[in-house]
Amino acid sequence: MMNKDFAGEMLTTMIKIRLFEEKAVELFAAKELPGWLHSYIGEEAVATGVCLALNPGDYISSTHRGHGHCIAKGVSLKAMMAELYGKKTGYCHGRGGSMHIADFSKGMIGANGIVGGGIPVATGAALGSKMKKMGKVSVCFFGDGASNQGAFHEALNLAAVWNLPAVYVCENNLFAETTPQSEHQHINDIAQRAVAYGMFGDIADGMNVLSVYEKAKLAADRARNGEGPTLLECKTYRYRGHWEGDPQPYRTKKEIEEWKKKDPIRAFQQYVIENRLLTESEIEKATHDIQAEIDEAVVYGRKSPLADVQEAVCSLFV
Amino acid sequence: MMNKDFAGEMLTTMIKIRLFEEKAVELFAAKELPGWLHSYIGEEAVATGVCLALNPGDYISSTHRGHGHCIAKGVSLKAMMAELYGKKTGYCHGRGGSMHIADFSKGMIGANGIVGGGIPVATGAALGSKMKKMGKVSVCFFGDGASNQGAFHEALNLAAVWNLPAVYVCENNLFAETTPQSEHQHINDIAQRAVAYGMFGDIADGMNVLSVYEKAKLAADRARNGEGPTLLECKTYRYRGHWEGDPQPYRTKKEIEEWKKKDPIRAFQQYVIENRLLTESEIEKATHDIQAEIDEAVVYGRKSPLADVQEAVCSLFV
Amino acid sequence: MRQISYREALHEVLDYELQINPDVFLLGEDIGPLGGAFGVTTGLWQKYGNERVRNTPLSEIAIVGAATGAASVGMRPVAEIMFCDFLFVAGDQLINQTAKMRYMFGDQCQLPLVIRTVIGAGQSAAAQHSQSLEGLLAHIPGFKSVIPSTPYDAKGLLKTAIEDNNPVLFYEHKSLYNMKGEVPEEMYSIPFGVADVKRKGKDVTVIATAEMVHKSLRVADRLQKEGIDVEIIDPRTLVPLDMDTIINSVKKTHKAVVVHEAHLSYGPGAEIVARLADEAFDYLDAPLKRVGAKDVPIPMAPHLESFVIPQEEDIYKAIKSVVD
Amino acid sequence: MRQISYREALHEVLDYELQINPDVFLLGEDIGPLGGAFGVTTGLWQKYGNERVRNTPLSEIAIVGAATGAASVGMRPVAEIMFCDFLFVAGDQLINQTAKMRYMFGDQCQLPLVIRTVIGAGQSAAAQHSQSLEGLLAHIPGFKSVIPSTPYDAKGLLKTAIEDNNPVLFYEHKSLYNMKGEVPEEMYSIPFGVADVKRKGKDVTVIATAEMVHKSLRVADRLQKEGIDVEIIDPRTLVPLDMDTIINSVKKTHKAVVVHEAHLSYGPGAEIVARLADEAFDYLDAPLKRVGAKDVPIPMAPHLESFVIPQEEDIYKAIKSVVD
Ligand SMILES: Cc1ncc(C[n+]2csc(CCOP(=O)(O)OP(=O)(O)O)c2C)c(N)n1
Ligand SMILES: Cc1ncc(C[n+]2csc(CCOP(=O)(O)OP(=O)(O)O)c2C)c(N)n1
Ligand SMILES: [Mg+2]
Ligand SMILES: [Mg+2]
Repeated sequence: MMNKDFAGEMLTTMIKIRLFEEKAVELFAAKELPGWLHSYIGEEAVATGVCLALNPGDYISSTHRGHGHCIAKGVSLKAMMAELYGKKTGYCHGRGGSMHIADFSKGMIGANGIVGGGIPVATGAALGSKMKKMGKVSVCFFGDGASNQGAFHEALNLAAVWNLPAVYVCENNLFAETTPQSEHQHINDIAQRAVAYGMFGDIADGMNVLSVYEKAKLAADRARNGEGPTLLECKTYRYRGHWEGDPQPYRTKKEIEEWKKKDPIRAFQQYVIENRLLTESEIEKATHDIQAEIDEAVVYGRKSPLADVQEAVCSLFV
Repeated sequence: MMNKDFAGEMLTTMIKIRLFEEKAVELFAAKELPGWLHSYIGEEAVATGVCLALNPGDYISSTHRGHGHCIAKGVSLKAMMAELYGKKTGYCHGRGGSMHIADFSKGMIGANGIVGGGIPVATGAALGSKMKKMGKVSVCFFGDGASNQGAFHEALNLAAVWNLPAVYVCENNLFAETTPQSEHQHINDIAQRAVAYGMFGDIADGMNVLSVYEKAKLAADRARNGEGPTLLECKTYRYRGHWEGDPQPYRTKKEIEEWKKKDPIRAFQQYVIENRLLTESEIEKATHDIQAEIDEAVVYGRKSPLADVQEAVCSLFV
Repeated sequence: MRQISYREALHEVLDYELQINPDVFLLGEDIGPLGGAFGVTTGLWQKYGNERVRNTPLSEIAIVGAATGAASVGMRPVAEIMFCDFLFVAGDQLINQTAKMRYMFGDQCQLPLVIRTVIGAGQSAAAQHSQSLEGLLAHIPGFKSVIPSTPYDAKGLLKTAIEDNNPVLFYEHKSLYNMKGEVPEEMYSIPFGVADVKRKGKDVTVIATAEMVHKSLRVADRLQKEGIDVEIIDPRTLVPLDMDTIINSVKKTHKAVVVHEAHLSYGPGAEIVARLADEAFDYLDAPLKRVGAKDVPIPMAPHLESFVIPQEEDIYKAIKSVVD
Repeated sequence: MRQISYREALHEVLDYELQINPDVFLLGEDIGPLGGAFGVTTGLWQKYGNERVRNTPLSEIAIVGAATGAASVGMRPVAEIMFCDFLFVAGDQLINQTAKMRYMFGDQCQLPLVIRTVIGAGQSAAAQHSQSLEGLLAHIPGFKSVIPSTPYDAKGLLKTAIEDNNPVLFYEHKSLYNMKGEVPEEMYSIPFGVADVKRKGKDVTVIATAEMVHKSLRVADRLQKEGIDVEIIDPRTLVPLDMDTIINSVKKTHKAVVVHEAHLSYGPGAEIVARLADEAFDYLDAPLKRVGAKDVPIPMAPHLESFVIPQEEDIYKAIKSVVD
């Protein structure tokens, strides 16, 4: 499975997410970006491993922490950045912002400000795909906290009993906002919840892009072959606060540093070098290109015009 | 555990439920009772086995199919029947009817017209009991269909992580209205859902009152001792339609007849006679007394006055 | 013209749409072999099978979510929520997903979905099965809200609802299912936002919805004998709301009474009155009156239920109070 | 008198009640170590511990259900729903359980519970975190609804809410948390159903809630310079609603404008206007006006958000339109 191109795509996708997020954090701190920001830094292997296991037309739905999913699904950095700036050229013409990016042309059917809210909707997309015989898989990203929502339960039950081509990717980063997993559920492995639906459950190391890819590929193949949905838990960690500005009274610096040792990008970089898939200078070049693309996206976002207010109040219905 | 008195209580409770329900069905068919009716006939062992495992002050919450739970918890047949008639002397002064009987003085904190709706509320009663150190267990009855509601999921998760003194009794009668279990969930044993919450799960034969009692006692003891909640599935069957008037296109007469062979009352009656706990004539006498009590309740319901309309619109708030 | 029931009128549209449009499908609890709690889908599962007429688990969140997601990728689902009382089991899906998805994502998708549900009291079904909650989601931008009162309207409005590319909430009154009326055999669409004058009159305008249209019509007959000529307008859709027809009527009658079965306070009638009090102020000769359910949960006992739900006498009194 | 913020005013009441009443406890998402998304419970978890200040799982249904059940057996929970936008995740619990339990079961229990939640836009938080949904549940009999606009009111009303034996919805506006005002050190209760005249005036009555009270006050200052004397009334509770104070004002001014941040159509303001159009009809000299958010989901971009949410200019124009 692992060849040079594919390894390169994996690595650059993760780097792209990391650098995009670092830039977003910086712009947000400089008060250039309105609204709120939930950084995906630390969790890059999950979005990357999953999305690279998909076909271009497959659907994904995302969360408040959604930039990584979008980028891994190949959406335009420019239109994303413009959306963060609230501009007309953004994906949602400035109506959505960071928590509500969507690119239907890429199968990215929407991030979500409601925790767990996207799970039933993604399930509906899987149903649509099945009924229209589109052969598309629908992947739904959500967190450990979201797995305690009623919407999670009803959607997974439906997907299982209707045998829908869906993959439920739980990004277990051990916290729901400030609440540690041990305080919000009496289990360790969320994948076990699959049992409740007669669904296939699996666990990936969310700090290891190859582990995520492998499990996601299995799940997507199962879904595509009519073998039913999967609940795939990816164990991961977010490095920054829940939102930019989070005082983080709920964990120690030490805990964060421990997790950083497992950094998914550093680990995979080492792997590709050791396995002679890429050279350091190739990686440097790629990183440089990504940085340039991001900088360009920032300029685009900054310079883009604002959406027209009249238009914004006149387009409620088609 | 089994002595004469207790066996008698078990049997008479089941008979009381059966006869009450048969009378209610008859009155409903004669258009004496307003509203709707969901008969509990066939499932008597569940309510009986569970409620007899409880202390008098313990809480129960119930469903649209709630008469059996009420009777097993020892509420007044008169006030129940008066409520079915919609009278002032009914438990809810005629406001609730069949689907909304409650008797807080007996710990019966309410039947419910919303499937699954009572589960979080019963969980709250368990929380109240724990916080007030009342030593009371809170039992929540609900069906197989209800186990697909988001409310089920959120409540059980909360109970598990907060270690609440709750017992969740799932009456799996194989149908949610007209939908067979196999079409509404991809599992056979709902008790397996306990895994999703790190909760204790158990299964009882819902046609066998001793099996139910034993498992319920275990669960109630665990709850009372601070060992946490239990999801107890009782496999059972309803003999009549989902509601009185149900054309039942979803099952065969033969299937019903098969289940009737396992009738919980007949089976237990045989057991007590074989074990010389009760004689046939004692049972006959008890049955006779119950019938008299029910007939008295009917007269009471019939003769009771209607609630005052002005009062009914003036008591929204305390 | 042939007479069919409100139930049959709805059924005809569902049958037709399932036949002509492979993207249309139905989903809901017990809509399969049973044909739904009120029989609207009777026979459709037998005719179109499991895939097109989908019995769902007892999961309103999943029903609304599945319909929304499927619509967003090109299907045209028609979901049934057995009683409007259960809509808010899926409250978040409706308010934060279905209503907002298209707009919030910058018009990237269409959302052609219909949610049929049942309103109304009258069956002693008590507090959790008797509500008229059509006013709540009318406040949430992103839904069209339809509330037919006759078999004819039911058919034409449901046709339009299924053709619409936006989420439509379709409220059917349980007491109307057996009501018969003239309905053409052929298919026709009734545009949204066009009120219907159910009775012409010159003395007072009554704006009524669902079953209250019929109660009001009977009251109007009674009042006619007293020499009071009542005009009755059925808005048919709450969103969009045809204020023009209502205001034109009030320009003539100078008096208005709004009647609905929803609870009075903060109910949908308040919006109609508020718009009249603004846009037709200069034409008003009398206080604007509302008739709605009393502000308590609907009780089960028939005499209590009737007392809480608007009766002809309540409508009569309200009209009399403005014409006297 | 000392000045403290709206946030601190609320915090004082929670602290006090936790101290004096062992039945009072708090539950909600992230109300523990963090002190809640808006810091209202800061320090209380540290002071009262895990049992009395309960961080919940991310489960609004469970939060509302647990609060309801605990209240029904004698506790006095104060639940926090982080944003009012999430209320309808627990929509069924609220509408069919909490609101109905006491009445439907024939007054067998009391239900002393408070649900605190957050309304309002202004932070570019987009469609799912910026709504003002206080109108929806005001339509459901069984809730009292409180919507304080000042630190003083926040304290007195929250005290009353916790003392009440019925379910109370308590809507806090996110833009007001940092607002300072005079607040007595001692505890006091402000009765529900008593509106407050925030500004005396004789030319026009403005009925406003939450942040709109402050925007209206600024507009009134501006209009004063133009010789227009605005009276501003804050109902403070939507249920019960103090129409007497509002009507008395309108008897004097003969004109009224209702202002809220909730969406205009089918919003809470319609009820106030509808009651005026009935009960104060004879005193009215001008159309009744409403100002509310435009009927689209709240957009994220600041300029779009401001355009959708009522601004001082909108209030100014509405008032001018009735006084000119
Ligand atoms: C229904 C709902 N409840 C609460 C919130 C507030 N909230 C936003 S993110 C979050 C925590 C989410 O935790 P998790 O699902 O684990 O995702 P993570 O942030 O860790 O990626 C909370 C409580 C929300 N947005 N929606
Ligand atoms: C939230 C909700 N959805 C749907 C219904 C309609 N309904 C009433 S009972 C029922 C089936 C319940 O099935 P189950 O939980 O298995 O209980 P059973 O009737 O078999 O005892 C349904 C769908 C309801 N009352 N509430
Ligand atoms: Mg998390
Ligand atoms: Mg069942």
